[in-house]
Amino acid sequence: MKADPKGVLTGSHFIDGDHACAEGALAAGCRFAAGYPITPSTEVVERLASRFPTVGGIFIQMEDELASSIAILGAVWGGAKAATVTSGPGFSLMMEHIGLAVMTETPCVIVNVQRGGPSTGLPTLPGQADMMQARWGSHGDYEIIALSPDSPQECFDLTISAFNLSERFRVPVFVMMDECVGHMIERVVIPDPDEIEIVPRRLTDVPRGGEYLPYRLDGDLIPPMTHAGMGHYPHITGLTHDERGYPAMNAETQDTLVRRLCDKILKNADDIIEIREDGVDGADIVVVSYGITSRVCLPAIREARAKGLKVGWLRLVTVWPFPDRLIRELAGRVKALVVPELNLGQVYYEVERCAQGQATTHLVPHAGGAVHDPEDILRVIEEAAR
Amino acid sequence: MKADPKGVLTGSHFIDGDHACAEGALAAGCRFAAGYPITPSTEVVERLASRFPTVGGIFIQMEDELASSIAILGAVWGGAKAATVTSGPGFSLMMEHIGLAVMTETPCVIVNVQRGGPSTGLPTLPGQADMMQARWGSHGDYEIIALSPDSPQECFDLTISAFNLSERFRVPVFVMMDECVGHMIERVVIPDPDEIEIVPRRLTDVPRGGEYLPYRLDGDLIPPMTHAGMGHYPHITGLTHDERGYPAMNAETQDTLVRRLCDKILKNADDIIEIREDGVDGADIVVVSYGITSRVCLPAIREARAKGLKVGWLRLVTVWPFPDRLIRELAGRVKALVVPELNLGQVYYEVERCAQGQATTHLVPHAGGAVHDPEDILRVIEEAAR
Amino acid sequence: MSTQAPPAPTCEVHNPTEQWLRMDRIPHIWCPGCGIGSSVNCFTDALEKSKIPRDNVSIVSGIGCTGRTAGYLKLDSFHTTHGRPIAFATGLKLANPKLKVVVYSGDGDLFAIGGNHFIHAARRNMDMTVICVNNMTYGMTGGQVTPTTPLTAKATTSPYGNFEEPFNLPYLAESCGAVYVARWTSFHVRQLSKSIREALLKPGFTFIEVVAPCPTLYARRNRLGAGIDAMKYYREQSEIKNGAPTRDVALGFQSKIICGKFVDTSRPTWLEAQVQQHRAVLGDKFTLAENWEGVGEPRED
Amino acid sequence: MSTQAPPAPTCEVHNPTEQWLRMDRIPHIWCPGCGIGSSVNCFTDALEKSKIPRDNVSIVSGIGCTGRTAGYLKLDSFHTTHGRPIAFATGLKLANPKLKVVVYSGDGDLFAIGGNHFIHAARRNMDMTVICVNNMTYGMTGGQVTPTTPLTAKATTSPYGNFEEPFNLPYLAESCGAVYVARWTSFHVRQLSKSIREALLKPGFTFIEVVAPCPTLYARRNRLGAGIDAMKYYREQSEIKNGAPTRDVALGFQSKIICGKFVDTSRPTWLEAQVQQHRAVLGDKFTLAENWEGVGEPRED
Amino acid sequence: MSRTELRISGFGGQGVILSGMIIGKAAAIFDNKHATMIQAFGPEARGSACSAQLSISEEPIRYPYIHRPDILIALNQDAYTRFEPELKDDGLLIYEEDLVDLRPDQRPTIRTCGIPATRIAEELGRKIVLNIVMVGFFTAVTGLISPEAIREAVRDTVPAGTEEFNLAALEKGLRHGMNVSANT
Amino acid sequence: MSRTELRISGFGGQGVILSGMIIGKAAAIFDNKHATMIQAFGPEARGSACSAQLSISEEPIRYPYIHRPDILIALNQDAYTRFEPELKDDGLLIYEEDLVDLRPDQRPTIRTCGIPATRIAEELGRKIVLNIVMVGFFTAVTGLISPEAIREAVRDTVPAGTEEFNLAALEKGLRHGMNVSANT
Amino acid sequence: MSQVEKAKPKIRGEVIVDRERCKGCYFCVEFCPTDVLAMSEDFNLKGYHFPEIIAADRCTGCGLCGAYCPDFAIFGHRI
Amino acid sequence: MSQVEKAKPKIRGEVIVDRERCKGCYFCVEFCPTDVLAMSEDFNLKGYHFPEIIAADRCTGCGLCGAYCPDFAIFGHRI
Ligand SMILES: Cc1ncc(C[n+]2csc(CCOP(=O)(O)OP(=O)(O)O)c2C)c(N)n1
Ligand SMILES: Cc1ncc(C[n+]2csc(CCOP(=O)(O)OP(=O)(O)O)c2C)c(N)n1
Ligand code: SF4
Ligand code: SF4
Ligand code: SF4
Ligand code: SF4
Ligand code: SF4
Ligand code: SF4
Ligand SMILES: [Mg+2]
Ligand SMILES: [Mg+2]
Repeated sequence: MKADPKGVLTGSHFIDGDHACAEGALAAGCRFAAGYPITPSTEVVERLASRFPTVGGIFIQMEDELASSIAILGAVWGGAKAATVTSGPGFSLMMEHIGLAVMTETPCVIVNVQRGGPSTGLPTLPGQADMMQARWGSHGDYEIIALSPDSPQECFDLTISAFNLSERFRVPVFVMMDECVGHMIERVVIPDPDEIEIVPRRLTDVPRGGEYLPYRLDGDLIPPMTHAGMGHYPHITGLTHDERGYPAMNAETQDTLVRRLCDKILKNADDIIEIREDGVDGADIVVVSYGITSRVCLPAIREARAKGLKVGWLRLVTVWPFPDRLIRELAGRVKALVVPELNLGQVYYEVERCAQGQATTHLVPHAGGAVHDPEDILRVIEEAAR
Repeated sequence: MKADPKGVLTGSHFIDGDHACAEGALAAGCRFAAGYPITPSTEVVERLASRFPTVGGIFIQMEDELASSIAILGAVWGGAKAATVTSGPGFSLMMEHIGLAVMTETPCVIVNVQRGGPSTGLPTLPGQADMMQARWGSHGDYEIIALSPDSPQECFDLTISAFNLSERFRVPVFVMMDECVGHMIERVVIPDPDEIEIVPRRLTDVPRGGEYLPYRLDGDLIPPMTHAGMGHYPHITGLTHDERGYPAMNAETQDTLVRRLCDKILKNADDIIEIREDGVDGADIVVVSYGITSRVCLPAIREARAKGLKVGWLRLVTVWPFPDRLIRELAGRVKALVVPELNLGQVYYEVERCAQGQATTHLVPHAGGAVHDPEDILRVIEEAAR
Repeated sequence: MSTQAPPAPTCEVHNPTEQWLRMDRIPHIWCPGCGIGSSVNCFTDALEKSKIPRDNVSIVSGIGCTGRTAGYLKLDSFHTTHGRPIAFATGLKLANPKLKVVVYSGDGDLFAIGGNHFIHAARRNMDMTVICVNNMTYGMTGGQVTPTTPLTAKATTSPYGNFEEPFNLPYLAESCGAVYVARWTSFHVRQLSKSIREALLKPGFTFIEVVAPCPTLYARRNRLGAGIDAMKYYREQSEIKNGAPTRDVALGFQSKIICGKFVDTSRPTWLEAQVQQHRAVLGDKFTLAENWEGVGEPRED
Repeated sequence: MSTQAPPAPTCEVHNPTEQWLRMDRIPHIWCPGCGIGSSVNCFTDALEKSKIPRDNVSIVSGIGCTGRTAGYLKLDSFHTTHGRPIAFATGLKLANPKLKVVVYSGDGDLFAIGGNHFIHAARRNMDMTVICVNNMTYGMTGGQVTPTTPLTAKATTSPYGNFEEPFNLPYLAESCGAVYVARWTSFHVRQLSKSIREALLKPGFTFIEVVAPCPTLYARRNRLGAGIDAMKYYREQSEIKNGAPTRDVALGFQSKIICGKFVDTSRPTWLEAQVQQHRAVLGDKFTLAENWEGVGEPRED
Repeated sequence: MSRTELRISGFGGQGVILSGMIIGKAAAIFDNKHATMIQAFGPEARGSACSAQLSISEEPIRYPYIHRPDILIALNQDAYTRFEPELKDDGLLIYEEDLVDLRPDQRPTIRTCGIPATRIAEELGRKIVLNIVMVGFFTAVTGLISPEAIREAVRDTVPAGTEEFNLAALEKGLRHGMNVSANT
Repeated sequence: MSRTELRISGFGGQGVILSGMIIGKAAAIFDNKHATMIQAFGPEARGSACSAQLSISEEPIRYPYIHRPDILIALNQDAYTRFEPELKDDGLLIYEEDLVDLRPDQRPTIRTCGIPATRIAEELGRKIVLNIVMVGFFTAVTGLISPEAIREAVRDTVPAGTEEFNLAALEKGLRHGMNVSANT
Repeated sequence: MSQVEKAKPKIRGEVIVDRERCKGCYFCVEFCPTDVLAMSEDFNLKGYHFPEIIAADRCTGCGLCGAYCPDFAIFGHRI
Repeated sequence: MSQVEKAKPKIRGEVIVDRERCKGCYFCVEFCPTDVLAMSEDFNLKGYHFPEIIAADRCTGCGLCGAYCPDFAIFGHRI
């Protein structure tokens, strides 16, 4: 499906990542957003608040992030594509509803513009320390999708991808920005609507009043949806439920349900995962990075190459599901993996895990509040090369 | 320091893990608890509500878990030892305040009696799928301590340990129970008060009105505390702060602060970590487990041994900080590590990471709602042996 | 122990509630004499009489015994998280203004953990009907104290008697701006049904408190007998005072229960106000979503 | 651009507020003409006059411009999370009943995200004084709409004018059971100081709303001029009506501001009620914590 | 084998959990054995079926679950139907005589002892002590627990003020059990 | 080198970010170059020092930070003091003549161009366009951006209704810059 | 409402009990305005007493029993 | 309060300005009841106008200027 022209601001814009993200949502067909202001993400909802009334969308500033994160789920069941936007402290408040979205298979997009944490931390300064939280922050077992843009253009593009993936897999998708990318201003090219591919909601074809089972599979691991008002009377619950959607509290139903919820992501991982690379083939050392850090590490790689080291650059556009297989294979081919991130080790642990001792792994930690000095990354590359 | 006899119900009791946990808190000197009912943890607060008025303690049922989890922090700064108790959905709501407790270095205990998730899931049935959440559920970088009892007796003992560790390291400590252990009834022996070792709060010796810097170190990585009313006028904030406790929003202060907060746990990991083992020396295969699963795996190990396999049993009493070094060394000595847990892979990932490919690692997953059939564990042990 | 199993009634007539129920989930989990079931009869009766097409009605519950209501009704039904049904309902309503959204939940759900959403939705005059079954306890989790437990009543977490002043729910609702506020007990089935019907048909935030027995936990712990004893108490101790000032209708332990319709007023709903404001300021640039036709047009009431 | 730097005043007399401030943190971050600073003068003056020893006073703030207050006061001071200062204060107070606990925070913090804690603490008559600097916007995050933004006022997230009815804070506080409720503007420095003093000295949940300018965001976006223009508006458009029914004191955009002490009543605080109930039921088994002496004894007020 | 595994089952309100609790306490606290009890909660812990697993052993109990109990105490038909099949072939079935009809093809290797516990309790004037009667009966017919221990356990467990009454119920059960034992 | 790095600094209210925005937009949108701007927010983004980093390049810009700018636009003394040292030795310093006093030992290798932007703006009747004057001046003295592009960028950026006024300010700055260029 | 239109001297009704669904709460018996019902001595399969119709002719079909019944086990209607 | 006791015909006060702390909000000038203050034409180092004392003898030391000043930059007291 092509994008609805109403929401698409075709043209070249010199805007920051937050604004680009809002435009991405609009282009993706998002027509409902509930949010609660928090630096450095507020510009996203501010832009939506000002743009929505002109395209038939609704922004509501809810009383808090708990409310925002469940209001969007309500809106989705009401028929909208919906998103909420926040930053660390607000993200922490959304954890319960991430679980609800997973359990009820409610497609939605949650944007987290990461700042320095923990707690109130560094409200206006960057961090990348909510990456594991995106994966593990809600109770129970589940899988989600998380994308990490490294430019305003990607804030636009990946927000569209996020909506598309959420619709395809009926799962909450996180756009894990960081303050740098959120506040960085660059040219963002918004294509014509008919160049923007949109995944429409996959609705059941059971007619009004027909016998619709909300969680009956239909070919793949993802059941088709319905909306309130379509005459299907689904029951939607966060309790463990059977294919009728009815609570069925026993280990068997749990096993069927929770495994499917994970499998629909894990078994489609290859299809979901996007990476970018440069010079990875034949490299001895690969720098694995994401978000702003994938740009910050470039001078270090350039320098290292200039010094004769064979250094590859691998960027995780998709951080979750983690590219286990890819990193495992890569570790078998290289000497070392270097992971700079604006945290004291998060995605690094995944790299370490997948490397399985085949390659050495090297974290270049940073507590946040700024970006790495490329020198620090260079130093670790050189160490790793030794 | 010895336990205050007022709270210690010396003697043998036939009680469940929830009740034992409450008695552990009382014995540890906890005199304030804020909670919000949730199955299967409610018995803990119910017992506290009934016991506290007789020992000069206060229980307050707050309006929600957000409130409970910060009310205890207030109580700690008011001079009390304090705890809150919850289960999955409530735990998800506490994430923001875990970050605040870490950042302000407020000693406190949070009990999570794990049920089946995600979302409302299986309210009355067991799970162990909040383990990673305990480690990563709040935004930003931090380290905490998490203990995992496997019997009512340990619910008592480890709750005392939790309070003691929280005071030693000024960090929130989690008692990660599971529904099985919480509702299992066994003999719990509560010793005489003078056999119970209690770590008192380490308060500053700066006199009233003297110049007290809330985060000035004093020999180790853990600054001495003060309480409201002691005439020190500390400023306590969740913002990145300097040793005066004043907000200082820059990367340098962030680095100093956040690294110390992590280091005080990581550098003392050997001191903190407790494990139990049986037959690990000389084993080919070691089953790594925690909580109820460490008891459920026993028939499988017995059977495997009967079949001539050299199988060791390793139980993580402390799950966080994770015993990296121990598992790494172990992986160097054995053929395989088998990890049964009531989730689809959480602590397993840590084992896989630390094994570094030296030993094979095998997850025995279970979606929760019941415990493993020991046969399933046996099967994986046998597979691993091949 | 039991007589021979009697034949199921064979007649063609059916319990009028049944058509609104997911009969494949009956019998429900509620205890003997629990008041929730009675309130459901009133609700379905009101729905019936309101003539609102079934397909346009959504029911949203939180977690609790009352929260299970959504799961028994053959409507688009959502069983959300504890305390958050109003916030979910807000999104649902705004995404599809044609829906009549009903929030059906317990006192703990709506007023302990969910209190903030209640007061904000009332303030916003968010278009929904909130029905609170107030059994003065947390039923689902085993009888803890709630923000509506009367003073001195016992609960598992107030084992020596509650000493916290409860909310006066109608007063709270009115002070936040609810346009319709009523209280009935589960004894007042006719009045309750009528009130629910009025609320369903009224735009804006409408609130009905249903005082109802929880014999298993609240009543047992307070030695108040079975459900029927609660019902007799309601019969004897209720006083209907339509239009009573809400500040005067607080409830005490086994005290008189003032029932009635207390507030019935009118102001623009959130959606109406939004459309009006945006249309006024943006003029032609303002775009109405496809499914909002008529929203923000003048209405008579 | 500037005249020669003048010598710092050398006299011995000091600004009376200074002794209550962490002077090593002054100048503060508040903008020129921001009303928060004026309210701080009133607070410190009230503290001084209340004669409560400094060591017994704790101040708890949430996150926001107003939330920075705790950090500037030389008191035991806690800067918590957004919306939660009242819940933190509850624990603080209960762990050490000797403390006078003051919550000082903004309208967004206390009534958007923090609304639930407010209504519950008021209901419980939890012993604390809550001072809300109501600048009708989220200052710290750049001027978004709040639950107190008047209708039609512009904010970054209501760019075409606010269409959500705001809370009437005194009415809300009263309906939940606050024992002392007053509203002043930052123009009413004398009355505000007196009110704060009364509130500090009164057991139970006491609430003071301080309407104050945010020239940088709220006023600028609404073209209302500088701080001084807001102050003149307060001077001209305020009407003092002590004892006014709280339901009648709602605020509109640049409308008349009803100020005064609206509620001044008395009932047992949470701690008192707890001690009384437990003592009555448990008798000798009831144990008072060491630091609660006197709590629950009859008091005169 | 030093471990005895026991399932107690009935419907909510019959005091299933409490009876397990008392037996377990008698063993673990007053007879100095080891005992582990697992409570099975229905989704809502009210009304419906209710069951407890209890292991009693001379040694510490590590694996706490039971799959093939040595003893089944069935307080209603449902419990019998559901759990009798898992009872060991040489197991013992103790049942509420008035509420359980044994199947005609009941495995003959299984020893069965019925007691009209509800009726006895009603005769005593309070139906709710049927579980205590049953506990007494169990004590007598199994000999697993000493009568002194079970008396202590009852005294220690029931609400203050009801001790004597409950002990009377216990004695009824014990006596009934002695007779049955004698009879078998 | 195809990349030019630029720091703009002053205090909040001088329109630092907006001027960076306009220059960047002129380059990226209307001159078809690449431009990346990084905004540095103070803790509270109000009042205090304010600064932007802007890179303009013929190639796509990957590493977005600047350490040794080619050009510094200093709108107040503080900005000059803080950022002049990091300016490249052959860099260009553009400054608000009335608000910045150059140090007597100002590095001679650095080209300096001052403009009384505030005064010019005040003469135009609105002090707040000082940043637009400065942008015009910058355009003229650096030649980095075409005058057409900068005009488009101003038109596209300033609030509707204020275009003409801002363009007038821009021209003032441009003209002032031409003269200076001519003079140097 | 149509039933009311024909102003019959005595309104007749019918009450139908699904005794297996009944949980014996007694509401219908207590609140039937014309005392049509009484609690049976017998139990249903779940072990609850259930209402018996002791005076069918007194039933006005007012529907109150059904409105009260929390278990959807009884209802009355006009005939 | 001691100052009030000596019922002097004219209450005298002193006002002290810390001009570098001032942010030029004008509150003190506007609300001084006896018009002791006026905004200076000059700027302080931060670039703000600050209050000048134009009629020290009119100061009653009422303290209002200090009570208003959001920047703790002025205060008046009785002498
Ligand atoms: C976040 C969270 N906290 C706590 C719970 C546990 N819980 C489930 S229902 C309930 C109380 C229900 O009380 P109420 O709303 O009054 O409903 P009732 O059962 O009385 O009808 C609680 C505390 C939960 N599910 N989620
Ligand atoms: C959980 C969370 N959500 C959002 C924020 C962002 N935030 C910080 S202050 C603030 C609003 C402050 O407004 P108010 O309380 O009115 O204080 P003011 O700044 O106006 O004095 C917000 C939304 C946060 N820090 N934490
Ligand atoms: S526990 Fe109470 S509220 Fe819940 S179903 Fe039973 S009687 Fe009703
Ligand atoms: S932004 Fe507003 S509230 Fe915040 S300091 Fe500035 S004027 Fe005050
Ligand atoms: S009201 Fe219903 S459940 Fe109650 S006794 Fe009558 S038929 Fe049975
Ligand atoms: S329909 Fe009315 S009259 Fe007939 S049995 Fe029911 S309550 Fe009684
Ligand atoms: S009130 Fe204070 S900040 Fe304002 S002008 Fe006067 S001295 Fe300056
Ligand atoms: S103390 Fe009073 S009279 Fe003196 S300058 Fe200040 S406001 Fe004016
Ligand atoms: Mg309830
Ligand atoms: Mg505010």
